[in-house]
This record gives sequence, C-alpha cells and structure tokens, in this order.
Amino acid sequence: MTEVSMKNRKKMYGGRWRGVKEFLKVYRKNKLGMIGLILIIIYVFIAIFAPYITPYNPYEKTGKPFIPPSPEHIFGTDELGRDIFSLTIYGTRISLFVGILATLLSAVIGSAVGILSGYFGGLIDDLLMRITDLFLIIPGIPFLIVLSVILGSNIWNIITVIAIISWPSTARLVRSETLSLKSRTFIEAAKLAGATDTYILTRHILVNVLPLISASIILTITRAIILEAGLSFLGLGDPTKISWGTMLYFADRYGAMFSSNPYYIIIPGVALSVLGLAFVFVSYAVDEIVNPRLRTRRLR
Amino acid sequence: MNSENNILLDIRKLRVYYVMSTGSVKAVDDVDLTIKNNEVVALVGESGCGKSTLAYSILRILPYPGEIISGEIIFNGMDLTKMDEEELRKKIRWRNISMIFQGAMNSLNPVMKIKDQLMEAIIYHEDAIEDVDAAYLKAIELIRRVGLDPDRVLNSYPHELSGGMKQRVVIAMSLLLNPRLVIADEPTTALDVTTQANIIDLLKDIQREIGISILLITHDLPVVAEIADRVYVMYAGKIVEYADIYSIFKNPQHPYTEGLINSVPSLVEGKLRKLTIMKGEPPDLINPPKGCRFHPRCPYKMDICEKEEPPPVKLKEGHVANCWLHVKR
Amino acid sequence: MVLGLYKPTNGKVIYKGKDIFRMRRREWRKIRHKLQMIYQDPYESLNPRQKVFDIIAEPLRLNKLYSSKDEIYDKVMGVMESVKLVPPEDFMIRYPHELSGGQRQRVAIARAIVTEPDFIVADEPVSMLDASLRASILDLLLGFRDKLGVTYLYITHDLATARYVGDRMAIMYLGQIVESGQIDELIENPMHPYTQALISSIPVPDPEYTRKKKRIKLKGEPPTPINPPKGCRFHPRCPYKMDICEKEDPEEINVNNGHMVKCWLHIKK
Amino acid sequence: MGLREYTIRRIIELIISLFLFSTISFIVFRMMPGDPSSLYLEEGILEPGMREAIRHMLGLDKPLWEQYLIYLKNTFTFTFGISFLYNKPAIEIIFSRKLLNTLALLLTSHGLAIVFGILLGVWAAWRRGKILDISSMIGAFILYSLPVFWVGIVMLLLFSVKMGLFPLSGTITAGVTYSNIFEYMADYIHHLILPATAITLIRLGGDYLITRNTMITIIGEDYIKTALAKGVPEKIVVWKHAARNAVLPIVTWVGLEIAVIFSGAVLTESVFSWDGIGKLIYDAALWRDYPVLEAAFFIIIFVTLLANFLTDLTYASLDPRVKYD
Repeated sequence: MTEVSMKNRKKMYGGRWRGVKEFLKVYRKNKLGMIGLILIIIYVFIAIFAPYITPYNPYEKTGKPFIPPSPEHIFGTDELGRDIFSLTIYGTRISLFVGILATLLSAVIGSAVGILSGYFGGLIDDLLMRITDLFLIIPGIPFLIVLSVILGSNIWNIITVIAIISWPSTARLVRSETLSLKSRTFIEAAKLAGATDTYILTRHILVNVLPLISASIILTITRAIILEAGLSFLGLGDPTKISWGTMLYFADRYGAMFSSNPYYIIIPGVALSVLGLAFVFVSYAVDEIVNPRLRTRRLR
Repeated sequence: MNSENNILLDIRKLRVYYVMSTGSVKAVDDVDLTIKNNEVVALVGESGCGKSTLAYSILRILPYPGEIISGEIIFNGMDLTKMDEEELRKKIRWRNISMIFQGAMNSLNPVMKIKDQLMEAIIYHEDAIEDVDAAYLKAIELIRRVGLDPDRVLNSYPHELSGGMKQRVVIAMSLLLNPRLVIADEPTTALDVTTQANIIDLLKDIQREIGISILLITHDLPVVAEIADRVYVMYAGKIVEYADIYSIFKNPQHPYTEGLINSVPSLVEGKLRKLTIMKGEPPDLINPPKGCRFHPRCPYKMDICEKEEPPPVKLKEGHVANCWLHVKR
Repeated sequence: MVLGLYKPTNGKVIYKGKDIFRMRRREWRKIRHKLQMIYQDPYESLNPRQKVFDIIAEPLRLNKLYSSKDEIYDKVMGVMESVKLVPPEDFMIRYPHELSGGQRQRVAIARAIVTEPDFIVADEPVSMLDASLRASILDLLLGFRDKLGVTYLYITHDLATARYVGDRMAIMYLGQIVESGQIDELIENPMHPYTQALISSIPVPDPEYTRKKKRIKLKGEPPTPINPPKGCRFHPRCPYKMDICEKEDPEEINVNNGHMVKCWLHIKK
Repeated sequence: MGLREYTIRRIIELIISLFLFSTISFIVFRMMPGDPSSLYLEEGILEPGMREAIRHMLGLDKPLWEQYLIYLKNTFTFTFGISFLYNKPAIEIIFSRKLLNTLALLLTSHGLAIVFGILLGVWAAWRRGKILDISSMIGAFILYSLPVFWVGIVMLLLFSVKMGLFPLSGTITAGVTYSNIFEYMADYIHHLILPATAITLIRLGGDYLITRNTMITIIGEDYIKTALAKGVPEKIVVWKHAARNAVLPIVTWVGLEIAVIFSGAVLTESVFSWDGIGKLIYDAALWRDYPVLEAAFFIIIFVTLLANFLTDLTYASLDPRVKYD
C-alpha cells in the first residue's frame, strides 16, 4: 500500500544474509576453524593458479631421476626426473575436485533418502533403510577395487564410486535428525496451517536438517580425499591425471624408499594430510557453532 | 534467639561464574544466605537466575566451566570452598549435606539397579557406617518409609519405575546417612498434580520427624507457601529480599517479590485476584544491567537505581530487602 | 484431534453444525484457518530457520487469504503490534533464537490469531514460561477473547490458572471427561472424587490458608490409557469405591444447571 | 520378545542378507568387462586354441542363469568353486592362512585402538578444557586425517629402511625353518608390529573423539552430579557411572565401522605385503578370478554381519533398557 511499507519490506529482505554474517562472526572466534579455513583457501588458490606457481611442467622430465632436494628442484625429482614440487602442486586439483564433488553427490543422495525415510516412515522407511543398511555393510575399498576394474579408471568413475559408498552414513544421520524434527510442534503447526508434504519437506525439514549435518558433510570431504588417494595408491587412479595417491603409488612401486630422494614419499603425503586436517578443523568449528553441546537451551 | 551456634550453613559473599571465551556468566553474584538447624529455607527465583548454581557450589559439583570465584560457604565452622576434595567427599557430601535433584528421572543412573545406587552412598563412606548389613536394612526401612515396596523397587532398574516412584527413591536415598541438610532442587516439577502433592507431604513429614534442615530450590510459589519457614528471593544472580514465610507473602518489600507473588493465580480467589503484569524479561547474566539489576522492569524506578546497586536494608528482625525505596536519605 | 490433524476412531467433531471429518476437502480448506492452536513449548513450536515475519505470515500465504504482498505485510504488522512485539520492524527480521521465551510465545499467539480464527486450542500456553511472564501472556489471550470474540479451549493441569482464565471447565481422567460445568461452581463444589482430590492437592500461594487445608490422598498413580481399568476408570484409586464401580462404567448425569458428573455416587437408583 | 526369539529372528535376517549379497555380488562380478580367458589371452598366458577349452572348464560357456544356480549352490555349501588363477578350491585359498592373517592384523590393531581410544577419551572429557584435553584433541584430528597407507610407507621408510628394526614385508621371514612354535610366533609378531601400529594410530583418532564427545554429554547428566554429591570418589564416578553409559554409543559405532575396517586392511596389506584377504581381493580383481572374489566377499560380509549381530547383543547386555524387538 504505502511507501513506508515498501521501504520496510526492503529492510526485511535486506536481512536475508544476516544469518550468514552472524555465523561468520561467531566462526571467526574459533581458532582451529580459522586455521582450517585459511588452509583450504590456500589450497584452492594453489589448485586454480597451479600453472603460475609451478617452476616446471609436471609432465616433463626436467632433471635426472631421484635427485635429492636442490635449489633447482626443492623437493627433488621422481623416477622419471620430473619435479616433485610441481607434481604436488598439480595434485591439489584432483584431491579438491574429487573430494568436494564426491561429497556433494553423496550428500544429495544421502539427504534425499534420509529425509524421505524419516518423514514418511512406515513402508518407505523400512525399504529405504534396508537398502541403506545393505550399502553400509559393503566393505568400501574391496568394493571400489572391483568397481574400478569394471568401470575403468577415470576420474568420474572414482567420484561416483566414492559417493556410492559414502552416502549411507549421511542418510542415517539425516533420517535421525528428520525424525527428531518431525516430532517438534512447528511441523504440526505448519500442517494445521494447511501446508502440503512437499512444502513441509523443503521449507521446514530440509532447511533445518542441512545446518545440523553440515559438520558431518564437511567431514565426509576428508574421508573422500583419503579414499581417492587410497584408490590411486592401489594403482586404480586415473592414469592421465596427476594425483597425490598416484604419486605415492609410483614412489612405492619404483622403490623411492630406497632411493636418495625420500621426499618423493613424504611431500605428497603431507600435502594430503594437511588438506584433510583443514577440513576436519572446519568441520569441528561448524559443529561447535551449529550443535553446541555446552549452550543448553535453558541454562538454569 | 539468633545465636551463632544455631546456624547450620552460612554462605557469605559467594560469587560463582561460568567462565567462557564469549564472557563470564555471573550466575551467583555476591550472595549471602544462612540456614539454621531444623529449618526449611526456600530459595525462589525464575529459570536462569542462578539458584541451581548456588546449590551445586555448596557441594562443589559445578558443571564445566563453572567456578567459585570468591566467598565462603561455612558449614559447622568449616569453609567448604577451601576444603580438600577428599575431605569434602568423606565428611560433607551425603554424610552431612545431601541433595535431591531436579527431575528424579535423570538423577538415577539408567544402567544400575536401584539397590546398587542406594548402597553406593554407604559403601564409599565406610567410616560413617559400622555395619554394611545394618546399612542395607536401613535402606529397606527408608524405602518403606517413603511408601514403596522394597522387594519390588530395590531390584529394579530406574526405567522400570514411574516418575513418582523414582522421586520417592531419590528422597529415600538422600536420607541414607542421616544428613543435617538436604538440598532439594525443584523436587516436584515434572510430576503430575496429585503426585506432586504427595511428594510435598512426604518431605514435610520427614522433615518434622527427623528434624533436618531443607534448602528448597524452586520457582513454584504455591509449593513454597506450603512448606517453607523462611524464603530468599533471587533475581539475576543476586538475593533481592529475604524474610519469614508470612512476611514474604503478606508484606513483600522488594518490587520484584511483590510482582512475582501477585502474578501467580490462586485457586481460591480465581478471577477476583488481579494479577500484576510485569514488563520485560529477566536479563542475561553475561552483561547484567548496571545498578539494581531489576531496574529495567521496576515500576518504581528512580534515577539512583540505574547507577548504584542498592544496599541490603533491614526492615525488621529477619526481613531484609535490597532496594533503594527503603533507603532513608 | 479437535483441529482435524488426527482422525478419531469414533465420534464427531462439530464446527458450526458440521462434522469436520465428514466435510469435503474444499470445504475443510475454506474453514481450516478459523480453527487455530497455540502450543506449550515456544522453543519447539517455531521453526528456528524462519524469520518472525515469515512464521506469522505462513498461515496467510498457505490459505491464500490475501492476494497482495502489501496486504499480508500490513496484516502481519498489525498483529505484531497487537501482541506487543513492538516495534514490529525490529522483530520481524529476527529468528526465534534471538527472542526470549515470552517473546516466542507472543509470536506463536500472533501466528494463531493472524487468520482471525473463531476458535483456538491453547495447550498449556504458559506452563513453560517464567512466573513473571505468565500473567502478561494470559492477559493477552483474554484480550483477544474480549476484542475479537475468540473461543478458547484451554488445556492445562494448572487449576489455578484455569480458574483465572476459564468460564467452563471439564476434568479429564484417563481419556474420559469425569466432570464438567461452570468453573467456579466446579471448584467450590466438586462432586467427582477425582476432582475433589485434584482440587485439594493444589497448593495456594497463601501460607496461612494452604497449611490449614485438608488434603485427600489418592492411592497409586494413573494407569496407562492403553489398558484402562474396567468399569469406572478411576475405581482403583477412588476412596469411595463401591462394588458397582468395578463392573460398570457410570453414565454422565446432570446434577444441576449444566454441572455434569460421571460417578456412581451421584446416580440414584 | 525374549532373547531366544530375538536370536532366531536375527539369524534368519542374517541368512536373507547373505543371500541378497551373494546375488548382488554375482551380478557385479559377471559385469566385469572381459572374462578371465580373454585376459589370459591378452597377457599371452594362453594359446588361442585353448580358450574355448578353458571357458568350458570354468563353466563360463553355460547360460547365465545356470551359472547363477551353480554359484548359489557353491556359496551355500561353502565350496565357492575352483579358483581360475590358482586352480584350487577358492575356500581353500581363503582359509590357507589368508583369513587368519587378516584377522590377526585387524583384531590386534582395533583392539588396541578401542582400548586406548576409550581410555584417552574418558580421561580427556573429564579434564575438559584443560591444556592436555585440547592438545590431545588436536592430536586426534591429525591422526584422523592421515591416510593409513602413507603412515605405513613412512613407518617402513623410517623403521625398516633407515633403522633396520623391522622387516620390510610379509608375515614371516622367507626361507627360514623354525625350531619351535615360539620362534615362529616371535617372527610373526615382529612382522605384525608395523602394520598393526599403522592401523592402531589411524583408528585411535576416531575412537578417541567419539568417546570424548559422548562422555561430555553424559558428564552433564544429573545422575553424574548425583553420584558426585553422594560422595562417590571421582575415579569411580568416571569409570562406573559415566564410562559405562558412554560405552553404549561406542559399541554401536564400532559395529557400524566394521565394513570400513576391512577397507583399511586392503591398503595396509598392500603396503606391507601382508598376505591377507585384502591383497587376495586385489589380485583376484585384477585377474578376474570370480570364485575367489566371490568367496572373499562372502566371507567379509559374513564376518561383518556376524560382528554386527554380536555388537547388538553386547549392547543389549550393557543396557537394561533394551527390549528385544
């Protein structure tokens, strides 16, 4: 109706990002969380600008094999004389890509299954949970080995395969959160106001479940990154791409352990572990904020 | 009449904070409180005002990250805040001061039988008990005293009993070692009305029979009216008024006490009782208001209330209110 | 159940002469917003991820009661003012966790009255709140009765509050109404042994009065409604139990002027 | 429902699950591109003419449904057919030490990780907020983010190559004859130490964190405060009251993690050339040795299901609130 109300409406929608801002304000106080976040930003930066950072083309022989660290090659060279530093920099790309994409995929499947199962209950719940349990029992790596052999070794297959074995735990978590949300009265209130199931699922359940399980989703990234490296280490990685796991595979295979350049083994592993740790830190910080065990609802 | 030897527990200038990175929650701030022998003292306040924290600090079982910052808790001439942990455990906890926790549902360990939970208090106080068998008989007798069947109850797990039964078990447990003071933290909330009445009667009878002191912590004024001898009113971490039970209800002197008492509907008076509507909400205890903590909600606010904390004013023997209204200048 | 969320095994809920479980969907959709509910726990009844404005506007949007955004906006603002969430501009962009318990309950009330209902079920709306806040919430509810003519079904275990807010009262034991009537009449002259026990066990905030009062003690604890006792459901705990109570369920009788009681003691044979 | 009915029902469920898994794994394995004969052909192991004979010998020329029936029969009689690669019954290969080796590795490492994880977690939660709690938590985060195979390689590099303290690979020293069983055991343990330590370290982080988190929730419960107020000594409160309740979620977690545990075994066995199921699966997958793969998977899943069943029973025996339903 009036100008006043239009102005106020703007103010109201202007508040849309306030939740995010507030979250960041609290997050910034968490030291481990900030360390993790900064590390991740550095890794992302490295992954994007890899060609500008690396001194050598990682695919080319630039020195003698197994040279120990020297001013030209700060971490030495591999069995083909390629620069370890450049290889490691390029490896960042695969780890981040696979880790994040596989996690997203598994989060989508897991959330969908978990929400539907928890919300509708009954037969749907029984069926979906039986399927989830079946997938939970599958031993991950042995299964991955078989699947990689069937599907072949390329990066998309690796992502799919990691998502397949990661989603059941997300599904279980989402289901239990959905169940506890479902029993809260605001869901009943929405039904009373005439909301449909789809409306409740998206506007009430999903928006509440995702923050609660965000910490565990972030943790899945660490597991996915380690899984990718594990697969590549077994020689099942994408042979056309440089990955830390593949580097370790060749390092192990060509006896880097006995060579004069043990950095060939150490550097990719450190890169891998630090990235994993960064996500663990972020997950921990998010968990402290979203699911504070200390801040009870009503402190007496 | 107020001879020093009659005082059982004397809390002086107690401060208890929850120290956190975001700021300290000043849950108990400069609190004085005394309990005499054979007396029921009620500590009344709303949720979050620090009354349970006060109870936890007496037995030194504060949850993380609570800390006693300063002050003394004198029991029988001993300062509990400075006592060695092992001595406190052996001489004070349960043997002299026992506690009934808010919601008996959660104060019994779900994976242990009632029998074992009762006996525990006895076993770990060997020096207090000469004969474990006699102690066991005492436990049976107490269970019977609170109106339960020992054969059925002692061998049960907590989840096999109803809420009222668990509350009775907890009361029996609190009396095992003949303590001199029982702290009862909201002993009747979460129980249905008729059970609640039975539990109040039970506490009242037992108190008279064996002559113990009770510190009753509650937000429920009608319950207080029924059982207490004296009342302390707590608001935002501070004691604002204390007096004997009749003075508090008939002649409250602090605006908060007055508002609190007049905001409770009465079954007898029904619609005839005009309820006071208090404005605002209790403050958070990280940044409590300056001056008198009640001033933002007080209908009689003066300028000084915003600036300076009111001193305790003695209105008559045993009736003290911390309010500028009563300070003569 | 009164509000059509769960279907009954038997019986009817009649609103303005019609059984709501027999209504057609379209018809039900049209009147649904006239029946509202206020819940006990304001920490559970508001979606933590919705802003106050959206919480209150949701029933309007879902029932398509207004067509334009401005109309909805004005309505919500008006309602927020009437529940004293002022200034509304400040409150409407907040999330529930930024509000205190009392403010949350005001939001819940605003949401219930925004559709201008005739009938509101209030399920223990003040039992989770601090004593100093209860009176103001009760006052608010009573205000809407006077101003908007709302009818309340006030569910509570707190008889003192019930007497303060209510006109008529029904006492329920194990899923059955055992006594009902005008509230003052019921409290001053209770006829069912359960009502008598209940009233005698309520403490009164007056030390002199409450200490003189005699109390009727009940045996045992309420059994579960899954397997209620035969006959009168109250007989195992009743101090006046007769033989017939174990066998037959008493009829409800009218003792005087709408005071109904369901007890063999008052049935003349 | 009583314990007996519960057990019977669970066993029936177990058999159904096994049947389902067997069918799934049959489908999955036959989907693998190239049967063994074509692979052997490429690698030049076989002469072209012999291919059909081999296919016939392995039963690969039969229609798929017939292969399935044979497969089911083999599975549920625990014979699993003849290995294409080793030309021995698959079950014999698995039980010829390989399963035993894997179990020895997993049981030692996980046993240690669980024991130390619980001890450390309980202790840290009780000392919450103190410097040792925070540093041990960061330590656990680091352990959690390390890849087990890399830890293995670095340990080999350090303790075997540089210091020469431990053997580089295998379960026993090749070509040695032992004069008695103790000598054999000593050699076996000498080989076991590095791989077992690697797994223990990695798992310790997770076991510790989950214990610490549940303990922190439990410490906040009223029954812990009650026990303390009762004058029960702190140590007893921690171990008898708090830890006993904290163990319940840990039991559930360990049950859920059993599948993950087998995964870790494959990588570790590969690094240390530990002659176990993991390595066997890896080789069998590369050479399309269906009977061995099927048998190995069946055994792993059987062990997993059995372990889940045992965890549920353990849980029920620890928590009096559990009703068998």
